[in-house]
Amino acid sequence: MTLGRIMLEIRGVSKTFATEKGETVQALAGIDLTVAEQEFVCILGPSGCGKTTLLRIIAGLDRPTTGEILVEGDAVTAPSPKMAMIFQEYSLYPWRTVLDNIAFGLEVRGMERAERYSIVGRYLKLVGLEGFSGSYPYELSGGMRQRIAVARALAIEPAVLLMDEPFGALDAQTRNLMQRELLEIHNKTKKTILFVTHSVDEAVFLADRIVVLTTRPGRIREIIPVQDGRPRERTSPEFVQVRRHVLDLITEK
Amino acid sequence: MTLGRIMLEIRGVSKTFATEKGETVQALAGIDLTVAEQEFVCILGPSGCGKTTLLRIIAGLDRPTTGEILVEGDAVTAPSPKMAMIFQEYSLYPWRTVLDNIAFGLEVRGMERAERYSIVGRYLKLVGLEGFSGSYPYELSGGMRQRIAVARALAIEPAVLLMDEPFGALDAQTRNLMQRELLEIHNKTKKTILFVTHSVDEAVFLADRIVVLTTRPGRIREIIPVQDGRPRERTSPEFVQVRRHVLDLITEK
Amino acid sequence: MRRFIPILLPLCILAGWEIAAIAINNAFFLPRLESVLDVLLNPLQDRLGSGSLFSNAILSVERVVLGFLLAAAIAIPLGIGMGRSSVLNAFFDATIQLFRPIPPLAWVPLALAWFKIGLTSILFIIFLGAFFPILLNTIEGVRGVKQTWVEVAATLGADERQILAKVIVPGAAPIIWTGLRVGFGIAWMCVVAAEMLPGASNGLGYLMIYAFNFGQVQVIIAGMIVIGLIGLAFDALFKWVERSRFRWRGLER
Amino acid sequence: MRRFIPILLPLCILAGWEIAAIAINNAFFLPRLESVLDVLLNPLQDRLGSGSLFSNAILSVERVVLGFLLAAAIAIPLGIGMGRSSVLNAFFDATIQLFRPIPPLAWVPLALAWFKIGLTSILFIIFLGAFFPILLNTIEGVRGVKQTWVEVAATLGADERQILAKVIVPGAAPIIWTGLRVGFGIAWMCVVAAEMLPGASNGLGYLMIYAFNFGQVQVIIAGMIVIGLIGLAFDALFKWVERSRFRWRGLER
Amino acid sequence: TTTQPSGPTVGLLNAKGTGAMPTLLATGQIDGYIAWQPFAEVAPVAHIGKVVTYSQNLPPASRWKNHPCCVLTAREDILAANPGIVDSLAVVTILSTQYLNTHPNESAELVADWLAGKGNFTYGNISVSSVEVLDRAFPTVKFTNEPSEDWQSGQLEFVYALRELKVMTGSLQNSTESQVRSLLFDTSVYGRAKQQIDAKQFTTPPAVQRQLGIGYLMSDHDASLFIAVKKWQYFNDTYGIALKPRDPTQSRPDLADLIVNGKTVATFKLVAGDAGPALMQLSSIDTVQFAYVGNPPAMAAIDKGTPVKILMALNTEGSGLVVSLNSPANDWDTFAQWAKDRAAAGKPLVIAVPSKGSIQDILLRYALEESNIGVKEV
Ligand SMILES: Nc1ncnc2c1ncn2[C@@H]1O[C@H](COP(=O)(O)OP(=O)(O)OP(=O)(O)O)[C@@H](O)[C@H]1O
Ligand SMILES: Nc1ncnc2c1ncn2[C@@H]1O[C@H](COP(=O)(O)OP(=O)(O)OP(=O)(O)O)[C@@H](O)[C@H]1O
Ligand SMILES: [Mg+2]
Ligand SMILES: [Mg+2]
Repeated sequence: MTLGRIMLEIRGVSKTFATEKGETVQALAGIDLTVAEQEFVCILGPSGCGKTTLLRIIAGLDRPTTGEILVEGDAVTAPSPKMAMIFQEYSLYPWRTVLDNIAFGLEVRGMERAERYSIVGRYLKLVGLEGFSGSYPYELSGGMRQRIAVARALAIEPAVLLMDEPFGALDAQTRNLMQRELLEIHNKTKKTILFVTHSVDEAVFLADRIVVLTTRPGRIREIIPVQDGRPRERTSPEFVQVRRHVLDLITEK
Repeated sequence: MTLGRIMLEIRGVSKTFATEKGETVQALAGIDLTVAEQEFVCILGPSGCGKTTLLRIIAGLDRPTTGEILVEGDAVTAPSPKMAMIFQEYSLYPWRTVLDNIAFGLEVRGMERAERYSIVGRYLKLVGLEGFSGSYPYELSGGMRQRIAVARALAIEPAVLLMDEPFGALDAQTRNLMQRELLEIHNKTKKTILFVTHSVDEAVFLADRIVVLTTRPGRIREIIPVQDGRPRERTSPEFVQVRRHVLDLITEK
Repeated sequence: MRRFIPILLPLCILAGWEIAAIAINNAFFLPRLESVLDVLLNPLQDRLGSGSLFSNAILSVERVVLGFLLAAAIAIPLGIGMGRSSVLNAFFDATIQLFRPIPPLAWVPLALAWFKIGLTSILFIIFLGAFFPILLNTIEGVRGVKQTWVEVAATLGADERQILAKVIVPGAAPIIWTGLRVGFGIAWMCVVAAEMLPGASNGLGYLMIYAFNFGQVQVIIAGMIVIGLIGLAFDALFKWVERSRFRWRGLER
Repeated sequence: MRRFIPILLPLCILAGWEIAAIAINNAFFLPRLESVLDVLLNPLQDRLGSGSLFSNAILSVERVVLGFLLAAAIAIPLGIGMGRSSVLNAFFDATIQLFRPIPPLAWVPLALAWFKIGLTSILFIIFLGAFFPILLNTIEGVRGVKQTWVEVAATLGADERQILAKVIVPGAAPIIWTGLRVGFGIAWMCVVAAEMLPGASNGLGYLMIYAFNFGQVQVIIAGMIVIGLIGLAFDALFKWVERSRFRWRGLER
Repeated sequence: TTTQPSGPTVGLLNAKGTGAMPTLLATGQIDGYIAWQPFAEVAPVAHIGKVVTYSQNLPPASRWKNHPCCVLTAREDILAANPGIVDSLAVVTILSTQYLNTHPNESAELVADWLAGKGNFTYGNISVSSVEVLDRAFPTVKFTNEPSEDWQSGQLEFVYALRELKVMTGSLQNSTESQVRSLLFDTSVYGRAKQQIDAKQFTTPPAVQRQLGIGYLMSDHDASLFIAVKKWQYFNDTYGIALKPRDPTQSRPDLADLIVNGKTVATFKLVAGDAGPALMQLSSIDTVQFAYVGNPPAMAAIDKGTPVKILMALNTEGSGLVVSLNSPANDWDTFAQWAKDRAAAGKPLVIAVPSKGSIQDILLRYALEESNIGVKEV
């Protein structure tokens, strides 16, 4: 399905951490991956296999031990405005209102208040939280918070969205709802999305391609394209078949 | 499947909380349920529907606003040695070793050290953590901790195990593993188990009967017997069929 | 009924005091309640040629506020630096640890030599009282700022200065505020020591010590009560700001 | 290289001191480093007929330890009571809040009248310094004990007394310990004020004040250094226990 | 002053100032105290004790008549650089001393205003005006300035006593009598000031620009300073030389101008201290250039090399030995007998002194030794 222009290239990335005791932990080993424009890629793997590490390296928050990352052909060495990351844990600023949380990226760019609030308004609407602009994060449910984190990331108009298990802390119903909304946003904004999860269901429901990693050090075990059109039906035979294939991949040792 | 002797009866239980602001919140409304000896019942429902509240009332930690609970025919008004509860959040005592955590219930009964350690040894083995008796909880993974919580509950030899989303904080793989182990323990110890979850998959995989609650105030929407024998195959047609039925129940509004 | 519980003990103390004062009948041991009330209820009357209770209290408050602001102005920037940079921390830490346990009172002789008589040495003593709690809390607060908050800001394009101003400082603010509250409390407690310095010829502390020379125990007790009440009022003020401005901290997550 | 950073500032201070002392050439303002070292390096030599630095330090430590233990013996049980019972809390809270801001030094006149000259009034002043931090931390620690821990114990059959001894106290222990550490620190800082009492004719505080009477500034500075070092040593001791006994607190979850 | 292991003893308690003395006596923790005025007088007015004897009546008989007490000190550098200012201040002090000797009642009232705002002291249901206290205290102090030969040799006694207490560690520790004299005194100032007064001709010294400081104690011993400031108008009108307070409404002014022949020649900050040592420290760091202090702190400071000189006396006598109301003592002899009886009964007296090495401490030690009573520090 790599039909579009190349947006992101991961070239031979590996990462070794030095722990406090002086030992080394290899988190990633030789990851190669090319992601096309507008593509939705899910990264799936067991806990501790290096998913977060990979996403952080792509975002420019960590440096790879070997290899490099290219976004639209440019090497990434520091956080870049072309990419925005949504973290696993809640990451909103609790002392800022919803409005000012979403406006953060625009504010640090020196955009004027009136202008940034009008932009923020658009994204608030996109994530369906128009009425909550004056609320504080602690007044909102987990699902609403992650929607705001998505709006905050989108507001700086990045080309790539990096999402690290954003729905991991949500309950099943909310999670399903958020998945559907994310697909809608993807459809409207045409972003390239890299989405980390360890839920097989989630990956099969969302992805154009699923990248399955091995246990630590994480390597690419297999890349599974999901041909099924959208919206997907979780009980359709196609869905169940891909799901079974991925499940088999991760349960066999 | 209510073949055995009646172990637990929930009779017309409802619960209304008074909040700090003086408002009232009705969490449960008229719950009736009878559970047989050795039965494995899963309670499924959306977040905030009162699952935890129900379990706490059964355990004798809260008093119902109306209705009553009977265990082996006796009314429950306070925590009773016939039941043990495993909590949603990690609940081990971090200042005690694994051994002394499991021994807690025996210790407060005044059992001698030698005797209680020999009993604890048995349960450590049952949950497959023989080598960890001297470890502290913070040295263990989430899955190991919940296994110890199970051993601690089992050590007092209750007739009923009450489990409140015990695997909610675990990752998918560990969760699957724990589910299989729990079934094994159920098989070996023949306990009656009430298991709260909001994962449809989990409920279908574990339960003899699934009790689906409505949104708040929680009422019983439907009780679904699962006839499928064990071990169950998550991709078998029977499994998928029950799963779809339950999913339909909770997604329709 | 319950509403009266808080005033029970104070009433008992007052009653016990009066009974004891009458029984003992020794103004040096325990002056009568009335004689203390007389001082408290005539706050504008001159005492021993040293000004009134009220004017001395105002002076003491002014001095403490000044010394406290000075301490905050140095401790907060230093604490932010030490919290962010391990080199700065290593540079200052040992020295600070050594100076911290030295009571402000012990500095009186040197304060006198170095800062001469007058406001400066009084401020120095008060400064010493407030400095360390503010510094230590600032360091702790800055270290406690979630790494995720900082990384979100980095991915959204904030530079070092913006991260400091928009993430570190507001994120650490609740803990810094606690430090300010504790620091003010200790500064306030140092006022008696500070006003013992030669050249201080007014202030609550001075008034109390001077009254001691003439055996005016009722003035001493009135002074203690005023110190207690003012301390209580400031503490309440700090707590009120804490509740209204930093409510997010308690409610977070 | 980095290892030397901590000693840089102390070295600068010492060098600056010596240069300033030579330049100013006034032992009242700043005695020469050597003269202070001479006092510190002859800790067993009698000073001004008031005993040696060492013997006075021992005396001060004994007094502080005694006053501190007394404070702990009252504050911990009271704090547990107040933390557990809202009635007890309401009964004591207002009074404690009023007494808390009154500096120990301000109690000197009353201490003298009530507890007579001698050890008792010295202990009273030290007691006042240690009491409030221990009390407030105990209350906080007890309130912070996870409700789940208590409920687990209840379901496992523990009675009120056992819950107190086996859950509340060990669960609150780390915070109580912090209170003890802070309380000891303040008690130690009160030793100068306490030993200013008439009738105290030894102890570090006395030695310093006495030295002040005769312009022996080098003895005062030596005393301050000894106070700082002893304070540091006790703080380190408390922290060491904290790290070894209450390690679980930092690592929990 | 040496402790006698056998024989009767009295316990001396270091009360660290006078503050605690009334409380200690009123709560039965001490049997008496010796203190400077007006604090000796607090006991009788509060009905907690009586004065058995004033310091000049302590044994050996007539030895302590006119015993030295508070002195005026000046830094050597100001003596060298602005001798005229020093002379003028000495003139003001001497004139003021003369005034308070001739107007004792008015002076007592002014001092009461300075020390206590003329306010009342309240002890239970007794309420006494501070004026009354000062009226009682005033006659027990002798105000005199002359640094006479007698007075100087009296001072030397204190040097020896301080040596015995082992608190002399510097230049006064081993020096000869003449060395001690030249280290301690500069009596020429008194001579010049007296000349001006006798000639009724007051020299206007060159003005000093920087603000100077005078340290003093809260005691009627330093009344000459208080009277000089409070009665500045009188001195200015009569002699053309005065210390004019900046704010005359203050009961305790803290800033005053020295005016000579209508010209302001210096401005002084007036710094009150609880005790002499802090004032001498302030002298040593040049924060105050003049100090009205007791002689032991001045001596201890000079011993440590502080560049100050004692210029003249401010008062002699003026301390009192106070005992509890139920004591059988009425004078020194009955006091000594009481001390012996109590020692024999195994309950030796405890007497509080303002601090070890203070005038009062030294006087009491000598007196007890004279009566064959040992001392024990408690
Ligand atoms: N800063 C670090 N220092 C040392 N080791 C690290 C560091 N960060 C991560 N690791 C280790 O690298 C491995 C991969 O961690 P990572 O967080 O990327 O896993 P993950 O796949 O995101 O896991 P999860 O699904 O639990 O979030 C783990 O073993 C982890 O302990
Ligand atoms: N002590 C309480 N006081 C007031 N309201 C309460 C109290 N405990 C629970 N509630 C309310 O009762 C309702 C049911 O809560 P409960 O915790 O039983 O839900 P749950 O089904 O366990 O949810 P989850 O799946 O999120 O654990 C919620 O709305 C909750 O806010
Ligand atoms: Mg991760
Ligand atoms: Mg729940």
